[in-house]
Amino acid sequence: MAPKLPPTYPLEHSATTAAGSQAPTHHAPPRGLLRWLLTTNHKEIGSLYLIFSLIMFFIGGIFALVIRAELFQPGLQLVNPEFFNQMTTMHGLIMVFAAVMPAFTGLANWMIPLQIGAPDMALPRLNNFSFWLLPVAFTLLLSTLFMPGGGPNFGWTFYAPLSTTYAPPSTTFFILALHIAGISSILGAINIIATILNMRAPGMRMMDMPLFVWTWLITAFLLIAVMPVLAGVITMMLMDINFGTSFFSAAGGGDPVLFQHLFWFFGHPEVYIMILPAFGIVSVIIPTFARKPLFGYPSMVYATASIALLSFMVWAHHMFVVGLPLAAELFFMYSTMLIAVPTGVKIFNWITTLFRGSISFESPMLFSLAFVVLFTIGGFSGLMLAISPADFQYHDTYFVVAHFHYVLVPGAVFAIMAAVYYWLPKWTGHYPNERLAQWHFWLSVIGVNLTFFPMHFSGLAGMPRRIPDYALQFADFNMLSSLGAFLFGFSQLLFVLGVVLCVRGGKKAPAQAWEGAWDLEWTVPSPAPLHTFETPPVFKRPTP
Amino acid sequence: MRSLWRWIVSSSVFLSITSVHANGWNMPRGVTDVSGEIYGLHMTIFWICVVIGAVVFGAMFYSLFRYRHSKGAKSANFHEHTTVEIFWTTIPLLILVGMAVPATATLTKMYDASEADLDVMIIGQQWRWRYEYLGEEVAFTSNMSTPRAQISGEEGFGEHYLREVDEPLVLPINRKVRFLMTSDDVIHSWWVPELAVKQDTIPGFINENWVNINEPGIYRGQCAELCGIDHAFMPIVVHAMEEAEFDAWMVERKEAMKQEALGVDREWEMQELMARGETVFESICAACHQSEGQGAPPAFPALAGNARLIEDREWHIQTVINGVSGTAMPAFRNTLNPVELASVVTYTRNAWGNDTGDSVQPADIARRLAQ
Amino acid sequence: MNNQQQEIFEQSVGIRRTVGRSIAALVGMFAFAFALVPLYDAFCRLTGINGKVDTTAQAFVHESVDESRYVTVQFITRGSAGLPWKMDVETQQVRVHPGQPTEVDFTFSNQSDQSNWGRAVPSVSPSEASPHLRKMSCFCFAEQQLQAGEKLTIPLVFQLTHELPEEISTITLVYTLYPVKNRVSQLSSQQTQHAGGTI
Amino acid sequence: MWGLIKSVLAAFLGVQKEEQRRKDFSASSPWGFIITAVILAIIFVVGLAGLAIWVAR
Repeated sequence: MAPKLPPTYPLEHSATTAAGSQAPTHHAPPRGLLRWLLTTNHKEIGSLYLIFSLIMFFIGGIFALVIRAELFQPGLQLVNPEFFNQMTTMHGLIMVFAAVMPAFTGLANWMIPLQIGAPDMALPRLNNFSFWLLPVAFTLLLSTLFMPGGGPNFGWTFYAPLSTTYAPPSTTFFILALHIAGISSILGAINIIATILNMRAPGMRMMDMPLFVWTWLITAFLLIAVMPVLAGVITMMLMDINFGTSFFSAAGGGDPVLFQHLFWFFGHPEVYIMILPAFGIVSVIIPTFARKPLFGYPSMVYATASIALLSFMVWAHHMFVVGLPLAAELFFMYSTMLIAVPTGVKIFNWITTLFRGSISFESPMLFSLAFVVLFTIGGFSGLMLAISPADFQYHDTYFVVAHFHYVLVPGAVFAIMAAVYYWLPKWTGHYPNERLAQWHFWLSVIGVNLTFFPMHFSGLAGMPRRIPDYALQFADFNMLSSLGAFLFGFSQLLFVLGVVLCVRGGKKAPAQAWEGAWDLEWTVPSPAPLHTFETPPVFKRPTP
Repeated sequence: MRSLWRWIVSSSVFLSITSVHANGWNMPRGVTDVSGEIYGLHMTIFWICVVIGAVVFGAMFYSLFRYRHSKGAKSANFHEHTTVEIFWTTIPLLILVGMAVPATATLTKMYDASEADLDVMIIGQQWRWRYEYLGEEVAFTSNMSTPRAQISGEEGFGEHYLREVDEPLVLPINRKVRFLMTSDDVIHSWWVPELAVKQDTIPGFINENWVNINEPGIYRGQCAELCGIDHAFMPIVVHAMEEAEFDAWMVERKEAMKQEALGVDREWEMQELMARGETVFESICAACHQSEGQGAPPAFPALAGNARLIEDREWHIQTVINGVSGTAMPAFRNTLNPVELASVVTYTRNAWGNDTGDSVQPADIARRLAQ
Repeated sequence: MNNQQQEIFEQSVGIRRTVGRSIAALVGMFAFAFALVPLYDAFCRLTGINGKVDTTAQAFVHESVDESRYVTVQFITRGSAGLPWKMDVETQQVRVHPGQPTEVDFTFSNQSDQSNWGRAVPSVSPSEASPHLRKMSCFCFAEQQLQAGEKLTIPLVFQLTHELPEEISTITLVYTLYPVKNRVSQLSSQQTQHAGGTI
Repeated sequence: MWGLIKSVLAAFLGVQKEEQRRKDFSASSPWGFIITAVILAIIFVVGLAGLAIWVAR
């Protein structure tokens, strides 16, 4: 979602930092492709992550458009059901593991060192390695589409036994790809925790860090806790498929429901990994454009921590219809409903930050406001899904699809776009073209609502998930959704145009690009030179 | 001006939520007490969310509109007020408790499957449902009856496109029916919205659910858990009848089962077997082996011109009866009766140029099954 | 060392400590994922969720029989792909009192022309009842070998405990036959005596 | 000890005063908070499970 660093990037001289010490002497950095392959600079690696995520966002988007094109009308016009199942699976996998998570990791790599006054990440070489694992993992994953027997066709949640005994031969490649992507996320998380805990500028205590840094610290702890569980599950799958064990097959004494417990124990913290950084971004942007400090900073940090803790206790609300005993259903219903409290605290804090502020509506603010409104709608449908008797009617229908797309697309994706528009002046030294950004915003908002709002009704009316063809009573809703999907899909091209134009030129941006922005990254000149904070800055706490 | 536009967008979003009463848009109220209670829960919690949403978004848009920078609003500097914060944590907690109480009541009511009058076993198979009435000798498989031509667009759509079966599950009204659910291969999920019953069928395990239908009628649903290629093409049709009518149907159906069993002993003609075999092949085997028997290797082997099939008649029969473990080929002994098994084997041995000329008699299949 | 080098040194110590702890946490969580398998199995056996059944032979619990109520125990047998066996049960349904020991005969018949291995996987519904269904002798999960055309009758002796919840009046026990995949032949002879011995 | 429990409960609820929070963060080592938080989390889970089992009875 962000810039290709312009060739005119000032490479020769590294900015003399405040303390005036001369630039560190080292041989001229490698040029061209080798520079990007061997870079250990957190700014370049951040850009690599963001460019990779943008490409993957479009690949996942194309899969989504294939799905929506097939579902435009009843009847099979475009693809056979086998390929359709591969499309839904790959759309889910690419969007979750290759588009949203790397985008947040890219923003973290770029902004965390700048916001805490550190020269670079704690382990720069590990940083480079954890990025370059991603293209390997996802080229492998995408190549499974061309293997005999086709790519993974069992949904991004790959339930056993469909994903073990009845899976296509390419499933072992799918497992390898997920392992590599998992390792990349784990290494990224270790890097971020080490940086935040050890490399803050002197004088900056934990509670003075911007909220984006806080949310990423807690997300990194979630990653450390659950990525190994995903690695464990796919290893068990690998052993079931190739080495004749029966973890998940009833024939050998195993249990398919065990798979679902293990997967969702990883799965639910995973969806919080995808939304907590978005909370951080919005909590940084709204105070800037409301020209008012964030309301209840400690409560926001505590609420993020309690959401992370609760996310470990709710996993079986994805399994209400698998045949859980009554006590388990009640426990998971209560714990899931409790998550609405800290989330509510966050939303109320954002809105109170707006109250009696002085609000302007540049594109980052527009995206953040749309995030608050539409994410809250997703939150409400989530609360309805938490009621387990009602979930017997909602489960695995398009109502669930509408819920998680409302929290993911206007949630995570809008927050990423808001972050890019917000920090582009710092990265490139130019303001993004405001008119183009407005167009992109309004088309995206209309596209998102036109696509996912009718899904609430097709789900309630009884349309199950992951079906290539449907009965006639769902035809109108699906036609609307498909139109909205194409509108939303093509309006993202405006985003790419805006970013490329901003990298090339545009209105010059001063160091402090936004009037209400007071974090450390705005004390560094725009465009941010390759090496910043060589000598740690002195941090003065803003007078409360 | 801009925030006015935002207000129009979000209010239109809310207006469309509120106008959901038309039947085609919302969860069906259903024909059982439980489905009515679930509908009630759904609508109450939906309205609570709408009210909270209106209050929250109202406050938000008011601030956006009132404190616009362009209008020169000066920003106050307060950012800490714990009593307000405690207020907006306890209020949601109370609302949640208010929702949890009725939800718990409905859930405890749903989890009581004892003293049922009728037990029906529901078996999910790759891409059809099999129903067995426990204690009565009645058992049959229910396949989708929408012709493949409608799906590929050669023909126009029927009225119940993708939601019609050759033989529906027949249930009595006003009697508690206990469902015992399991699966022969992957996880499916048996779901009929009007009955508000949705339960995963797990291979190797048994799940239990129940229903007590209040009104006679035909209620349609379909599989709700991804189970492979034809996940969208395994519908469920429940035909609820008056109690007397149901008992008459049961007697007549038992009679039909005996007839089928009788039909096994007599000698079947070749073209009789071929005709019956073709219908069975079209509705069951074509999903994987395709209607011309070309299959989709490597997952689904081709049958037309399959050398092993043509030479080794015994292996062919054993494979169809007992299936192949670890593959998508089920043991059709659990799905088809001897007449259907014999005719589909005869059809595959003589169609698309295989013409082995030999036929398999239902009596031979019955002898193997009863051995 | 001036204070900048000192600070960088402290940072690298801190970084190494954080990385060490993160790796320990990672290994711990990976082990936890694998530990969940036996934990889940034990938890299922304890609470009986999912109809998991305790297959170890248990002693009789009660001598007294609770005449106050009848419980219907239904038996269902199902085959599965790849195993040419048939499994029949002597009676579809039995009405017993809690505490009353009962014996029901199950017959396995191998309908193919070569010997092969199979196993019967039990599952009980409702799941709350499975801790209360105690089996004295049971062929659950035991791997059996049947020669071509062989028939084998094994009794199931079970007893319902008094603590069976009131509202449960019908219990269904389903056996699903599954082929045993990677079976080494020389083990078979020793296994057959063992299977026979439990009666 | 009571202050420790009060702070952790506030963290569970997600609401805290600034100066109370500054006092908490000035404490010597975080381990006191971590252990109390783990214990309270376990108590919370067991309590919620107990409630569910009791209601399901």
